[in-house]
Amino acid sequence: MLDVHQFINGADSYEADVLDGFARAHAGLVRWNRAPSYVVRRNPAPDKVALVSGGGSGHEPLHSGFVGDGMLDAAVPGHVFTSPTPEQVIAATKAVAGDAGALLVVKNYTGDLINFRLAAEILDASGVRVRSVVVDDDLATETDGDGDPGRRGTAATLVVEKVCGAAAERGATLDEVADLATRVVARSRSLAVSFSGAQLPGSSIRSFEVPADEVEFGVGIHGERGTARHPLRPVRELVAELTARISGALDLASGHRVVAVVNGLGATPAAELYLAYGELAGCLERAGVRLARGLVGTYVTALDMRGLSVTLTVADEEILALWDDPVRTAALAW
Amino acid sequence: MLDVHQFINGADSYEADVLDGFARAHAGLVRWNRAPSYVVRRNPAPDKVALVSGGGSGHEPLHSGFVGDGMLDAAVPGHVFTSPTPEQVIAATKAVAGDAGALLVVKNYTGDLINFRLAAEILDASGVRVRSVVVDDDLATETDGDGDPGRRGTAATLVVEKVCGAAAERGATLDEVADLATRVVARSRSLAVSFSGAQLPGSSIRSFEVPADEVEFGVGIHGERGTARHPLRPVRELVAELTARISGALDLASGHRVVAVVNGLGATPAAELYLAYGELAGCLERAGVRLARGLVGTYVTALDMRGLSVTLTVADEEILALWDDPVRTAALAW
Amino acid sequence: MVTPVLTAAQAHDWIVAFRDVVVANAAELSDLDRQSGDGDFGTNITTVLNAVGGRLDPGEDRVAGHFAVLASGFMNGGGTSGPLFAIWFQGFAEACSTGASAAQLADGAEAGLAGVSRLGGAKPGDKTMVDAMSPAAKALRVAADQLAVPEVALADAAQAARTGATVTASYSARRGRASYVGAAAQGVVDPGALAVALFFESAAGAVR
Amino acid sequence: MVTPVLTAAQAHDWIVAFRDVVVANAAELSDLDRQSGDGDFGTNITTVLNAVGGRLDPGEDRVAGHFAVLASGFMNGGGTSGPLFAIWFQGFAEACSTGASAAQLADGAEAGLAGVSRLGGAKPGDKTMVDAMSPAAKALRVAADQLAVPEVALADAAQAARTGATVTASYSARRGRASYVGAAAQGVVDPGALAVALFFESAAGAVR
Ligand SMILES: Nc1ncnc2c1ncn2[C@@H]1O[C@H](COP(=O)(O)OP(=O)(O)O)[C@@H](O)[C@H]1O
Ligand SMILES: Nc1ncnc2c1ncn2[C@@H]1O[C@H](COP(=O)(O)OP(=O)(O)O)[C@@H](O)[C@H]1O
Ligand SMILES: [Mg+2]
Ligand SMILES: [Mg+2]
Ligand SMILES: [Mg+2]
Ligand SMILES: [Mg+2]
Repeated sequence: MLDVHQFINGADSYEADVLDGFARAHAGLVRWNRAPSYVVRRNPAPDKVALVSGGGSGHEPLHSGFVGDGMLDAAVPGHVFTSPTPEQVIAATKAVAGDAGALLVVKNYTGDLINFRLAAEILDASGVRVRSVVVDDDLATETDGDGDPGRRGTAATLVVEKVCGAAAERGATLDEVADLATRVVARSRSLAVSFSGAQLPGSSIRSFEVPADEVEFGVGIHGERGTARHPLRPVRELVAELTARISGALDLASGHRVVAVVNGLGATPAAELYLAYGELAGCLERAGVRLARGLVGTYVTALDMRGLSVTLTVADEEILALWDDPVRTAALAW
Repeated sequence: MLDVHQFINGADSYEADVLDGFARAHAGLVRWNRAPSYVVRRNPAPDKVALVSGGGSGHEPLHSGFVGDGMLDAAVPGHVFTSPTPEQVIAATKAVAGDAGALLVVKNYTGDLINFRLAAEILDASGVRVRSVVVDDDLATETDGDGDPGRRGTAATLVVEKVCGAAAERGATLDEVADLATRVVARSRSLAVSFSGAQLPGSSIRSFEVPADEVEFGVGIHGERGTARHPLRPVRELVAELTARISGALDLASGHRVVAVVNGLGATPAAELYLAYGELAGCLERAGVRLARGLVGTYVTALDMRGLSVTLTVADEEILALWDDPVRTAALAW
Repeated sequence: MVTPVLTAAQAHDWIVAFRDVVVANAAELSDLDRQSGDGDFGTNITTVLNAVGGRLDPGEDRVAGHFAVLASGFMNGGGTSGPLFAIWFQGFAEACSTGASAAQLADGAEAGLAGVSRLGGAKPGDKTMVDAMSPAAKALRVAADQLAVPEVALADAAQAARTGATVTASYSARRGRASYVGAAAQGVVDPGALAVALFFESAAGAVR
Repeated sequence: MVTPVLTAAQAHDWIVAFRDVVVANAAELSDLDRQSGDGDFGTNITTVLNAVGGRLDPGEDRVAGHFAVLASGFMNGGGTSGPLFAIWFQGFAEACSTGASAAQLADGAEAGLAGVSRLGGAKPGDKTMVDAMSPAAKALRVAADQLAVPEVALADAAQAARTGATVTASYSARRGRASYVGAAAQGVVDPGALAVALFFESAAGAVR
């Protein structure tokens, strides 16, 4: 008997079923290679630096939704919340990388680090020029400890992929794109809150539940619990706290310009994201920070978590110009 | 004490808070008039037929998210699930309609019919040329009865607005656009299923709950219950049933071409929508129906319902060409 | 013989009493709407009546003036019930003058009902506000024909409206959104009809 | 004196027994991961071992061959545990030959542990698989130095791994995703460490 409220055929075929539908829906933009599994843009751009990213599934539209003109050349989806294998990363990268080489955009998670590192070593040994950048924007897991895993990689990945995708499209070299990525990472911080955990495909258990008068603070994108549980407050106060903490971490000051992303974690209605964005805009305005560009939507998710994240990137002319460059992908287009 | 898991400040300011955030996020595209409340495109196009739509809030991104080049000129949001007033419709239409007149796109709900009709009468009397089209695609409420309210207007609204927006942009006359709208409506049918009802802003009650081993069949976009409750099945079978019923209603036959929309009702992850789209594509393929264009995403919602709808429109050359025309709005861009 | 009439001051108090009873019953009205529709009726009507309450002028010396405020308030209410109640109260505003006799109230109720029927298309038995408006109009007409004073005419109307509203529970809806949920609305009183009953019942304290 | 060695057939049965006990405990392994991570460990490792089970060749006459199949299976497992187990079993594959003496098993466990540490960066006490791998490697070395037969050496390793895994419950995690949930993972055994214990325990039936 089926007893899980999900539109799926079953856990076993889940990732393949999703990718099959995705590839059919965007046949003009992408091509899905079934085994090893990866998604590449339909119109290859072999002369520029290739951008390759990936990670566990369950974060849709990240990363496959960002494959296309002006952003990623290939996305490598693992199983849900599970890093893809070196074999997948290698095959995807070889499919898109030309002489200009490839940048691997990796979110800071042990599994992703390990699998992408193994892939990079093998690619390198087989003559494909690769550099890797590790995105680590999530303030919730920032610690002082030395050997600690550090900040997780979350929604800033989208900013890195958009900006670096544009730079690659403009003809930047691998080192230039990699350095730019490093710069965007260094200037980006995120923080997320949620009213619920995530429910894996086919599972009737949610990773955690939150009482109706509380909110989980500092959650990640794998259904992990947050770092604290706070009393529920109006979104005005909630966003003010998120903004204050991110601003502090970025040393934001009056006159700075930022790119802001208010991102839904999977089951949050767009209306509430816009509402939160309005509050964020107010907070920044009061602090004299210029909200140069804003993006609101459901982009970097944790299956069906009813939460949201706020990401700020301190911008400069170059980053803003690259942000504005045309992009044509399934999830982002302008 | 706050005890509702929503990112809001409270029910009273909800609609205004959402629209404020929306207008800030898309300041380059739209302008929000606070009172009477309506959204218009930033760059007016006074020479063409104006497209105006509206209805209760809670269906975001519909309609405000479709204001922009190639789609709507104005959107008129009422309170949640509540038709806007004639005053709002009149003010919005006057703000965008020039000599070419305006088409009012109305979803088939008693409140919308009444308020838009009153507005149309007054606009007409004050010299603004208007025609109205009523979208009624939802098969779930189809009956034989004569005085019955008939099929509700749901996700086909998006198809009507896209296609007619393109026609208006190309310079079609008011009568041409209105006739086209009527034609698209006649060729479009939808059906929706859900795992949950909707929760109004600030309310801790959900309009209905569904046991974990069942699915609500034939739901609308106001949190209403469906027409039946079915045992939960794999999405393959669920989509097959939706497709069969819609195909029957449209007399779909081998060789026909369709535009398909798989639409989330507010809290359904994109991955599951793609998965459903893959199944839909398979069903149509087996029936020899050509899936000429597909759209997958969360476009016409019922707050945070975890459901989805399938819409099919029987297409011809003209409809496909207009569908492909450029569009630049908050929620749809290509 | 002087026809006894409802005064502007009484109409004012009546409308205020109506507002108060609706505010007190807002949750129940929404709950009924949740079972048969989308759950916003209590909020919709409360918002309108609170705004109307703030705009009623105690110095207004015409019954028609008070009803006009009510009508324009509902016209800005949106939803299904907003414009329908607006048209209905517009009927009263046009039928009444400085005061309102039972005959004028009957005229108003009939004109309002005609407007609601034309605009909304519902017939008695469709499980809408019409199911309370229609018997109330008839009761007012009978009372007016018997030369009843407004107080008595309105009491008769209240009784008729209440019965009409109560009976809606036994209808399965065909009109409006309740029709979409079909059997689920069975046994549920239509909130619009209930509001009509509350309106006439509110006269009892104010009009004597 | 002939050094007693583990045969290829025994290694085959050991790996099959490992697969079976993991499959039987998949739900618990996922549940532990749900409390300290993302809840997929049971699925991840089961998928790999089921695939490995299908690819093991009963005719394979080298212990090293069986371990190589295990390693390459895990390399295609993804996640954090996939490549780490792959590197670990690769250590065994390289240290063993046609057979495997206790010394070869100790060599493999040490080389594997070194690879896991280099690639994953975890130290003992970080609440990872390392907390079971490290004491198991030590126990194998001690046993090998005492010229123990594989059966005994593996029993010692199983005991050491089990203790190491059990103790992880008392650690708050610093490495891996468990570190993100901090105190919430307190009291929860690390599933990766538990899998290492199950691996050595599976030898008991197969190696004698
Ligand atoms: N066609 C109609 N004619 C008359 N009254 C109607 C009609 N449809 C609905 N109603 C009334 O409107 C009430 C619901 O109003 P409201 O909740 O404000 O509207 P909505 O259905 O737009 O949310 C119902 O209780 C019913 O009395
Ligand atoms: N840095 C690390 N070094 C060694 N083992 C680790 C490390 N991080 C995590 N692990 C192990 O991996 C296990 C989780 O594996 P798995 O669930 O497959 O990975 P993921 O965390 O990617 O979902 C943990 O139980 C732990 O034993
Ligand atoms: Mg995982
Ligand atoms: Mg409503
Ligand atoms: Mg209602
Ligand atoms: Mg895991």
